Formats: sequence, structure tokens, C-alpha cells
Amino acid sequence: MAETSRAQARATQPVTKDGAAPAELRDAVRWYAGMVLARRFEDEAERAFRRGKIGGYLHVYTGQEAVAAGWLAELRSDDIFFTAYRDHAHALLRGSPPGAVMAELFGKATGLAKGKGGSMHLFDVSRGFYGGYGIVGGHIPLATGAAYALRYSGTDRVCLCFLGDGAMNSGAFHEPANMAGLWGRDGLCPIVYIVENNQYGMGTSVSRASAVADLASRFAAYAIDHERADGMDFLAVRALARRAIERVRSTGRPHAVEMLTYRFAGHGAADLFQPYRPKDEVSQARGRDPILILERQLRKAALLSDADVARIHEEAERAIAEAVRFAEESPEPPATDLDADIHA
Amino acid sequence: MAETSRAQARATQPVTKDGAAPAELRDAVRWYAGMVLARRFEDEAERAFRRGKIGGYLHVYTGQEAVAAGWLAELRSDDIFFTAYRDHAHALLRGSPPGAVMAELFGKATGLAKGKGGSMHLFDVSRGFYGGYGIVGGHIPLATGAAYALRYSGTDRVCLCFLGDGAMNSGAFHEPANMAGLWGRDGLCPIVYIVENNQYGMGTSVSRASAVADLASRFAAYAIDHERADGMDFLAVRALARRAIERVRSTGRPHAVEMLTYRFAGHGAADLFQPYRPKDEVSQARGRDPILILERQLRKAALLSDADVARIHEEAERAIAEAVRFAEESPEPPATDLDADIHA
Amino acid sequence: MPELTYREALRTTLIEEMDRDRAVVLLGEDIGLYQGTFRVTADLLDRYGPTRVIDTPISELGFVGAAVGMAMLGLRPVVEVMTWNFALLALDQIVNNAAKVRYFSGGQVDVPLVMRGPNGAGVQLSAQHSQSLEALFGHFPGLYVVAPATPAEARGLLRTAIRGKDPVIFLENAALYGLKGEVPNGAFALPFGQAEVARAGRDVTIVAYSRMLHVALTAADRLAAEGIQAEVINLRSLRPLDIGTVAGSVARTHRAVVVQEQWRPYGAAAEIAASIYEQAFDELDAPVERVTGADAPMPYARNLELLAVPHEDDIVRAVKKTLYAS
Amino acid sequence: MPELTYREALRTTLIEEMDRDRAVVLLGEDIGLYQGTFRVTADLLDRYGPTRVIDTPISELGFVGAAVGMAMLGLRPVVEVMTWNFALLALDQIVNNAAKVRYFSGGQVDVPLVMRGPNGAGVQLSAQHSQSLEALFGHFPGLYVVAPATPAEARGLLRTAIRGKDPVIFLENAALYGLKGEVPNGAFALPFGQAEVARAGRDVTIVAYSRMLHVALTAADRLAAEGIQAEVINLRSLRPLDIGTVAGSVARTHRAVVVQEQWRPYGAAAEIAASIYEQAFDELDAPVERVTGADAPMPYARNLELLAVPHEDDIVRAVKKTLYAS
Ligand SMILES: Cc1ncc(C[n+]2csc(CCOP(=O)(O)OP(=O)(O)O)c2C)c(N)n1
Ligand SMILES: Cc1ncc(C[n+]2csc(CCOP(=O)(O)OP(=O)(O)O)c2C)c(N)n1
Ligand SMILES: [Mg+2]
Ligand SMILES: [Mg+2]
Repeated sequence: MAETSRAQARATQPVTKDGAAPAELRDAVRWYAGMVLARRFEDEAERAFRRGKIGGYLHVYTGQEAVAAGWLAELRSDDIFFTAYRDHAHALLRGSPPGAVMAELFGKATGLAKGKGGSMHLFDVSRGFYGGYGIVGGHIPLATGAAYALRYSGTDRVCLCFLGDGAMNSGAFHEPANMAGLWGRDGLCPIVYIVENNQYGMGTSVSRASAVADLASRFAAYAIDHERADGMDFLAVRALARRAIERVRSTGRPHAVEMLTYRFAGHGAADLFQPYRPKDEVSQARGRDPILILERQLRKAALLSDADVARIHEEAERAIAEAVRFAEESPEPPATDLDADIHA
Repeated sequence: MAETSRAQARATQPVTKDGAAPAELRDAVRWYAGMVLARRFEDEAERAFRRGKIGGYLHVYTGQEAVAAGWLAELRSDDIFFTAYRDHAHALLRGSPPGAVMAELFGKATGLAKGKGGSMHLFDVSRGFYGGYGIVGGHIPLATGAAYALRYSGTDRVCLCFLGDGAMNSGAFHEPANMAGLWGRDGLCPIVYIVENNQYGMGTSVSRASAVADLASRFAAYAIDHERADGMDFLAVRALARRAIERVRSTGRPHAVEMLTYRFAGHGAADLFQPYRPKDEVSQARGRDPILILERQLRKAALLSDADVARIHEEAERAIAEAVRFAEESPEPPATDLDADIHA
Repeated sequence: MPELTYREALRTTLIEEMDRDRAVVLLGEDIGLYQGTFRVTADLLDRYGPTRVIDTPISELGFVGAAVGMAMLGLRPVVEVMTWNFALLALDQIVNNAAKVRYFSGGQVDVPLVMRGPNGAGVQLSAQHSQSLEALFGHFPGLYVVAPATPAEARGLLRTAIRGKDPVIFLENAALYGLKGEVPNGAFALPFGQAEVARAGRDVTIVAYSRMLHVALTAADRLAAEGIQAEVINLRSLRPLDIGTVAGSVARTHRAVVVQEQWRPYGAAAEIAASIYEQAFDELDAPVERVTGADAPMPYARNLELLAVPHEDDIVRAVKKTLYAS
Repeated sequence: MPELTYREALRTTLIEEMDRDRAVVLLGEDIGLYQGTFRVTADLLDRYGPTRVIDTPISELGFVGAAVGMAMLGLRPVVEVMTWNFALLALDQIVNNAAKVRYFSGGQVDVPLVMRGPNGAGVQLSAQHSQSLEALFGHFPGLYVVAPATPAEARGLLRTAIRGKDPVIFLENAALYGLKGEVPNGAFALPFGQAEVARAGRDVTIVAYSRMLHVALTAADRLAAEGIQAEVINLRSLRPLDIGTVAGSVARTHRAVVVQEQWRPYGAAAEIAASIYEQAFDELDAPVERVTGADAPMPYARNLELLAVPHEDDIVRAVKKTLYAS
């Protein structure tokens, strides 16, 4: 918590005395643009879902962008990460082409996973993105083992494991977290567990699902260092991410961070009325839109002008329109793909 | 911890100033006799195993007797409990006939479970003993739901759930513990989790299996009150059990206790050489034999004489010999039992 | 008889049983405040309160096991699994405790537990959310496994399940929740292990259950237009399997096609086919045909998904194969 | 060729592969300091150290999933499940991640994971510890499921499993660990999906695998003494199933008996029998007989347990039934 307030303090005074931008501001405009792109992508995906172009489940990331952006901004290009099904922004912010991401949602052969995975199973292994999983908590053991493999293989690569607040009540969280604590003693588990606490698992609030509200504190049960911080402020997230990733990289020990955030949209595209949360809670949360927070900070630091903002939004608009066109025009997977990729 | 030392202090001064025995000493001789009986039962069971009279797995409780005795001494007759496969002493101390327990191990029709469950699956529902389970951790969800049912049904009955240190690393521990924390808020989960920390899960010591050595502290992750105490001193265990059970009964909230104890024998009858632990660790632990500790306390309080001790051992000897005879002479289950008890 | 949807049949039966017996409690993820993913439990939290309609954390192993414990202590929990896919996480509790504890306790406990929720493929839910797991559950003694295909069956089988003393795997299907049909009132209940002749015919026997029943009936319509009279058997129950009714039909038609949605190897149709041969080998004029899903994880792309699940065409083709084989 | 026990064949193959490829690591409960419940990994902790021989907590879901993650990152984990019963707790990781991640990632990852350990009944281990789960695992595409019956197969199939790129369910059997047999040296490997004619005969085909192969061979000996020549097929692999070899045999013998240890409903013999009919219906002179375990949770009492598992008598009886049926 001390960490957080320090980071927050820095974020509100982004330019240091001698006029040099601190590390968090390095190419922050690029990440601002990335967050805008991710947001526009989600809006368009929801529209495409209603047009019947996207099937199955669709879980958008609207409101949480600063978390993925802050962490991926500090992730080295050869590092890796895993997440659950709310995964579009993670792919986009890591640099996967928006067209390939959209094509995956459209179930097309040009999709990130050849149209075989869909929205919940984005993968871009060439960029270190190891998926995209639909069983709540199911990817946490994978990420933990992957972290072990990275260190076992003699590298200093690290692994990020994004997970939801709801996932923390699963045995699939408890068991690998304990193993990470054990393996970390020997410096063999370079992982950061990033709990994206968006306050709800579907319609169940954290306080109704978890016996303790302070989710970070649960990592004490596994001897994993942990902290809790605002997840709506990109600069603060990024500063914290840098320190955490550096530490994990140098020690090989796991680290955990609970990011306080909010899901602006419904759980999935079918969750329209959200009887489980008050409307004003949502509008209040929207008042702390991570994109607008960063925008204000960058403007204040004179790193972003009205013209820049307009250009970034236009570019995002264009990129997403292009992605949709690409997805629409791409071919379906060939019938022979049904039986492909089952075995090597 | 404070609790423990207070209890220990009391235990060494068992008779209060005005000469009245404190509550822990109430019928303590009876529990001493029960522990002696349980110990003799285990010795005989191991012998019968080597004679080929008992098959499958055989996990004896030698060394841990004060835990089951201390808790069951305070359990009301209509209360219930669950445990794992190391369950003979629990049945005996609750009053199940030694003959029926031994007959179960012998696979006889007169066994507690008609010979269908064996050593790992003792059951005596008439006495509130709901088993006896072989999958590590698998009974913890059952016990938690059972506790809910007791309170839901409007009773003030409570449920004890004995579990091993090794079981705490399973999702089958984490998930119900969290639910107990939640249900406890409404006073709907009158359960005590009794972690029998005998230092090992098979050949894996607590420190090699659990990222934190202080197992009780893990219950903080579920907002469950917890304490840690010596499990070798019957009087101390009993004092603690009385307070814990009273509290759980009156509040309907879960409580957790880690009992520090030791398994004198191998994990199971096949675990002869125990390469995973030093011999002197075992002999040192045997130096704090719970039966001898209680014996000393009772002698000091003048509640037990040499003659009493001799008589109690003789009676145990006779009871166990009788149990073995009963088991040997009992018939096998009829062939028709193979298909019985599958459905109602 | 009123017309109800499959969903309403389930929901009103829950209400009737909860009104009748306070031992009936519901547990599951988002069944309360969220009103249930498929709204089968809509409004029930308001009606019965949070001690009877229990929203659980995402803890399948934990809450299924807790429900087993409740059942052992005399409650009658009805667990909603949001989809059966997630129940794989609870499999140990289902097969090692629920199904067996009566047995290994020597008959000292009842386990009146119902687990219900949608089974099988939806629309583009991809590999982890599209499994049809009846063969897996059907393998374990101690369980009942039923799969209602109509609103009436949904009510009749659910009532039997709730009033029983044993664990029941109650397999619904997402595509059926909106299906309408007449549903008997009152204490209408259907026994387990009784298949039904859903359509009479003399040329071939088609065996199906759950959603595949409707695909089979449509196929039978098409066959009828070509002059082929298919008899369609609706199994209703996978464990126990009413092989008598199936074999009786085959004794009349001498040909059989078994339909299942899942992967073919070690799927339900294998058991049904093997049992048909055992009961009616001499009656058969052609090998039993199995119509099954593709032996692949479910792909997301709609075109591939359509190739992965059985359609009426596949049934028609299989029927013809049995007819022209002999 | 040296004579080795099944256990030694497994252990020495692990050693050879670990010496050859540092990517091979072992994980499991008590495989290190305790030396392995069945001593298959005896001494390996000393040999390779704790980073390659990883004693895990009692966390089946966690360590199986971790091994899948290791495999995705290029290691070749070999997981010991103390017995396959406990793997039910890890089923979600096995079928939803290990088996499918190659597919739903569009082929972006390999999963060279081996899970091995004893499957099937032991002696008086009772209901929770005596399951024979091959039909369950065989159902899921993306998995290989093999069941070596001899020391040579143990080595040959384990090597193929470790060097492969896909998850393998490697089913051993506690009763076989002490079995001796000749085991080829060097890089001896057996391909998956190839059954073997373990004994030639012209009168009837007996299909078996794992421990049941030996029961079948003893039954064949007894039948031979009565002048009945049984051909015994050792499947070795359940997924894929080499139905060609089986059907080829049935085409010669015109009769088949399939043996499995598990519960009959939805068991492996159903798939094998159904496949035989599909490939060789016209060749069959009698219905395929299934010899299976009793449809009950495993009882503890030895007399009941003996009634619950198949014996050579049951096979002999089934063979005679096929012979005198036609
Ligand atoms: C094991 C399992 N149980 C239930 C579900 C259904 N489900 C999908 S998402 C979800 C909520 C998860 O909440 P959280 O982890 O907080 O992630 P968020 O959706 O908030 O990003 C549930 C219950 C599932 N996919 N897997
Ligand atoms: C899920 C599961 N995994 C593994 C085993 C094998 N096993 C039986 S007992 C045991 C150790 C359990 O240790 P602990 O919980 O400390 O109980 P203790 O034996 O010390 O009483 C293990 C690993 C099992 N029975 N169940
Ligand atoms: Mg959430
Ligand atoms: Mg222990």
C-alpha cells in the first residue's frame, strides 16, 4: 500500500524537477494509444456480436485497460504471460494484429488461433502470449509450471499470470500458489500473479464470494510477497509493474499484486441488465475511466495535445474498421481443419 | 499460542487450590483408558496385518491419541465428526465396539461398515461418526456442508473435521474453508477444523509441502479464527476443545486449530524404513508420548495409582484380544452383499 | 395440461418441491442474485432467501462436496452446475463420495443429491465449454444419470430425482430450455430407467436422448416422406439403461441406429450398441450404426462446429446404411 | 536381452531418457525422498537432484496443470500419479488443457507430457482406490492412452511417450511391477496404436490389455488343454485403438471375447465390442462376449473383491458361450 501511494504521488507530478520524464512516462503516449485501441476494439466486438458476426461468449475488458497496459508495458519481449477468457486487450496491447484478433472472434482462418479458439482462447505464442483459457482458474497451474520451466532452462525470463477475483476461490488457485511459494525458495518460480479485482465474478461480488475482501492478503498463506494497488492509473500500475518484474526476474521468487479495477460492461455480452449491481455504482466507477485518467496525466505533462488525442482516436477508429473488414473478408477455416491440431 | 501456554500451565497444576479437579480432569481417567485401548488396538492391527488378516492399506494413529481423545471428550453425543483414513482411534474413542472396528479391518460382515469399507472407511453414524475417507482432503467439503445442514435444521449440533497437514495443500481444503468463512458470517457453519499436524504427509515433511510452516495461519485467508497448540497433552487439548466447541456451538462460526503432534509409526503398514526422517527425530518425539504425559498428570493429581494403570492395561489387553477373536470368528460378508448398498 | 417451456418445467418443479419440503435447498454459481445463467432459478432467491438459495463461490469441488455432506445429513440439495463442463473439477466428489459413500459405509447414509445443468455443445462455445459427458458419468455405479428431452420429462424426472435417496446426474441441454410442451400437473413423476417409444415404426430403430431425440424425430419425418418408417426410442435415462425397450424395438425392426452428440470412442453409443447386440444379436439384419460427434475438441468456428455435431442428415444416412446393408 | 521387472523397465527407461535429455523432469507425490510408492523412481532424486525430481504437495490439480505448463514451454515432464484414482482431481487439467490446448490455440503449442502410475484394482484397497479408468480417459480426443502389459512394453511405450509431443495417459498396474520379462536394450520403442497377437489360435479371439492380458493368457492355456485354441490380442493402446488387428483376428476365429477390469456400463469393452461389430459383423458367428468387473464400487472384504474382478474362469466361460452359441 505504501508502494501504491508513492506511485500515485509520482503519477500526479509526472515531470521531475529537472524536467526529465520519469520512467513511467517513457512512451506512455504509445500505451495511451494502445488503451484507446483496446477500448474501441471491445466496442466494435460488442457490435459485431449483436450483428451475429461473433458467436459464443464475449467478455470485454472495458474499464480494466490500465492493468494489462501497465504490466505489458514493462514486460520484456521474450517474457511470457497467461490470462483467462477476458483476453482481447492483452493480445492487442502485446502487439497482436487487431485484424487477426478480430478474425479469431469471427471464427476465421486468419484468426490468431485459426478460428479454432474464439474470443476466450486467444494465443500468440510468437509474442509470448500463451492464452486465453475458459475454465476459471484453470490457467493458473499452467502459468506456474511455465514459470518454473523458464528458470529451469537457465533464462531470466519471467511469466505474468493475470487472474480474476473470482478465480481465487478455486483450488486451481490455491494449489499452484502454494507450489510457487515452495519453488520460489530456490529461485525457481519467476511469476507475478496479477489479480484483476474488478469487484465481480459474473454476478457475485467479491464480498459475497470471498471470506476476506483483501484478496492480496491471501498470498500470505503461500509466503508470497503481495501488495494491493489501484489498477485504474496506468502510470502507477506501470511503476509498480516495473519494480515487481525486476524483483521477480532477479530473485526467481513469485510476487502477487491485487489490482483494484472495475468492469464497466456486463460479465459477457449476454449480461445486459446486471441485476446484481446498482447502476450508480457503475456510473461512479466510470468516473475513474483509466483512459481518461492517463489522458489527463499526459496532457498535464504536456505530452499530449488535443490534436494528438484526436489523431489517436482516429487511428484507432481506422485500425478497428480495418480489423473488422479483414475479419469479415477472411475465409472460414477449411473443413480439413476440424481434424487438424489434435495431435502433433 | 497464548491459549496453549495457559492450558499447559493449568495441566501441570491439575488440582485447584480448593482441591476440586478442574474440568479437564473430569473423567480423565476414562480417556486415559481410551487412549491406552486405542494404542493397543493399533499394535494389534499391525500384527494382524503382518499375519495377513488385514489387507489393503493400514494407517495407525500411534502417537496422536491425545488429539482425538481431547476433542471427542468434549463432543456432545449428538454432535458429529469426519476424518480421513487414519481413523481407528476416532471410532474407538467415540465408543464404537472394538470388535466391530477390528472386524471391519478383517473385512467381516460384523464390521462397522459390514466389511465393505475397511480400515480407511470406518463409519458409525449412530454415534455421529460420518467416516473415514481415503482421498486426501476429500472429506473436508462433506464436513463443511454437514455443518451447514446441522444449523440449517435448527439444531445447535456441531461438526468436527479432522484433517492432516498434507491435506491443507489440496483445493479440497481451500474451497470449503472459504465457504465456511462465508457461511459463518450468518452463523451457519458450526465446524471446527482440527489440523492434525503430525509433521508429515507420507514422506513429505510440512516444510517441504507447505510454503508456510504455520499451518493455522492459513485460516486467516478465510476469516476463520485459528490457533495452534500442542496436541500431545490431552488435558490441554481438552481444555482448548471445550472452549472452541462452546464458541462454535454458540456462534455458528467456524474455528480452526492446528494440533502439533507426531506419527510414531510409518505412514502405513508398508512404510517400514522411513528414509525421509531421521531415527532420532522419531525417538525424540516418542519421548513425549501422549499416553505417558497424561499418565504422569493423573498420577500427580492422585487420580491414578500403579494398580489403576496395571488394571487399565490389562483391560485393554483383554478387550483387544476379544476384539481380534470376534473379528476372526465373524463370518465374511455374504456374496449378495456385493450388489447391496449401491442404491437405496 | 398446461404448456410450459423446459425451463419453466424445471423451475416450477423446483418451486413445488421447495414448497413441499424445507429440506430442499439450492446451491450453485450465480443462481441467486444473478437469477441463474439460464434463468432456471430466476426469482428463487427472493422467494426462499439466501439460506435456501445459496450463491456459491467458483469452487466446484467445494460446493459439490458440501452438497454431498448436506445430503448425508438429511437435506436434499439440488446443485446447479453452470455447465457440466465445470463439474469435471468436482468429479472426485461425485464419484468417490456421492456415488460410493452409501456403499463403503455399509449402507449407513443416504445421499439425496441432485446435480443439474446444461450438458453438450452450445453454439460456438469452443473446446472447453462444449462437452457432452454422459458416457463418463454413466460409467460409475452409485449414480443415476438421466437426460430429459421434453418439458414433461424435465418435470417428471426432476421430481423423481429430488425425492430419491441417491445422487442423480441430471443432464439438461441449453438448446432445450426454450422448448415448449405439455406438462402434467400435480405430483407427476417419471421413474428412472424407463425408455419411451417416441415414435412408432417398423423399419429401423433409432435410439436417442436429450437434444438428439429431436434431431432423430426430424430425421424420422424425412425418412417417412421417403417411405421409411423409423421407430424412435427416447432413452430418458442412461444409467440405468432400459435396454429391454430398445431390444424389444429392434426385435421388430431388425435394424438400429444409435445417436449421441459426443466423441465416438468410448461414448454412450458404444454401450448402447454393445447391449443391443447382447440382447438381440439374432434379430439384427445389419450392424448397428453409431451416429456421433466428430472425434475432435470442439472448434469455435461455426462452420467447423457444424461439422462436429450430428445432424439429421447423418441419421438419415445411417438409417439407409442399415437398410441396404443386408 | 536382459530380464527386467516391469518396475525396472520403467525406471531404467526414465534414467535413459533423463540422461539423454535434460528437458525430462519428474513430478509427483513422494517420488523423491520417499523413493516412490512403488519404487519406480527409487534413487532418482539422488541421481538428478530436486530440480529434476520434484516432490510435490498433495495438489493433483495443481501439479498436473503445472506439468502441462512446463510441457508448453519445452520441458518433457513425466508426472507420477500415486494411483490413477487421484488423477480424477486433475481431470479438468488433463482434458481441458493438456488434451485440447494444441487445438484451441490453433496448433501453437506442443504438450509433451506423460502421466504415469498404477491403474485398476489392487488388493483390498476398497472403493476409492480401486478404479480402472481407461474408458474415461479414452473418451477424450487429444490424449493417447496406453496400457503396457509386459516389461518390454513398459519400456517401449514409455520411451515413445516421453519422446512424443502430445499428452500420454500411461496406465501401469500395481500387480505387474514385479513381473519379469526380456526387455530390448538401446533405443527400443513401441509405436502407439499397434496391438499385438500375444498368442495365436483359430477358435476364438480374446481381446485384453494390462493385467487382464495375463489372465486371458492363463485362460487360453486352460482352454488349450480342452482343445480350444484361443487367439489372444494384447491391445497395448486404448486410444488409438488398433481395431484392424482385432478385426483381422476375428475374421479368422469368428468369435470374440473382450476383457476389461472395470464396471461394465460405458466401459472399454463396449467400445471394443462395438468396433468389432462395425469392422467384422459378417464374420461373427456369435455375439461378442464382454467379461467385466462387477457393476459395484469395489468392496473391501477379500471374498467380495474376488467376486468383483474378472478371473480366468469368467473368460473360459465366456469363450465357451461364444463357441456353443452358434
Ligand atoms: C470452473 C468454472 N466455473 C464457472 C465458470 C463460469 N464463469 C465464467 S466467468 C465466471 C466469473 C469469473 O470471475 P473472475 O475470475 O472475477 O473474472 P472476471 O470475469 O471478473 O474477469 C464464471 C463463474 C467457468 N468458466 N469455469
Ligand atoms: C488426493 C490424494 N492424493 C494422494 C493420496 C495418497 N496419500 C494417502 S495419505 C497421504 C498423505 C496425507 O498426509 P496428511 O494429510 O498429513 O495425513 P497423515 O497421513 O499424516 O495422517 C497421501 C499422499 C491420496 N490418498 N489422495
Ligand atoms: Mg472479476
Ligand atoms: Mg500428516
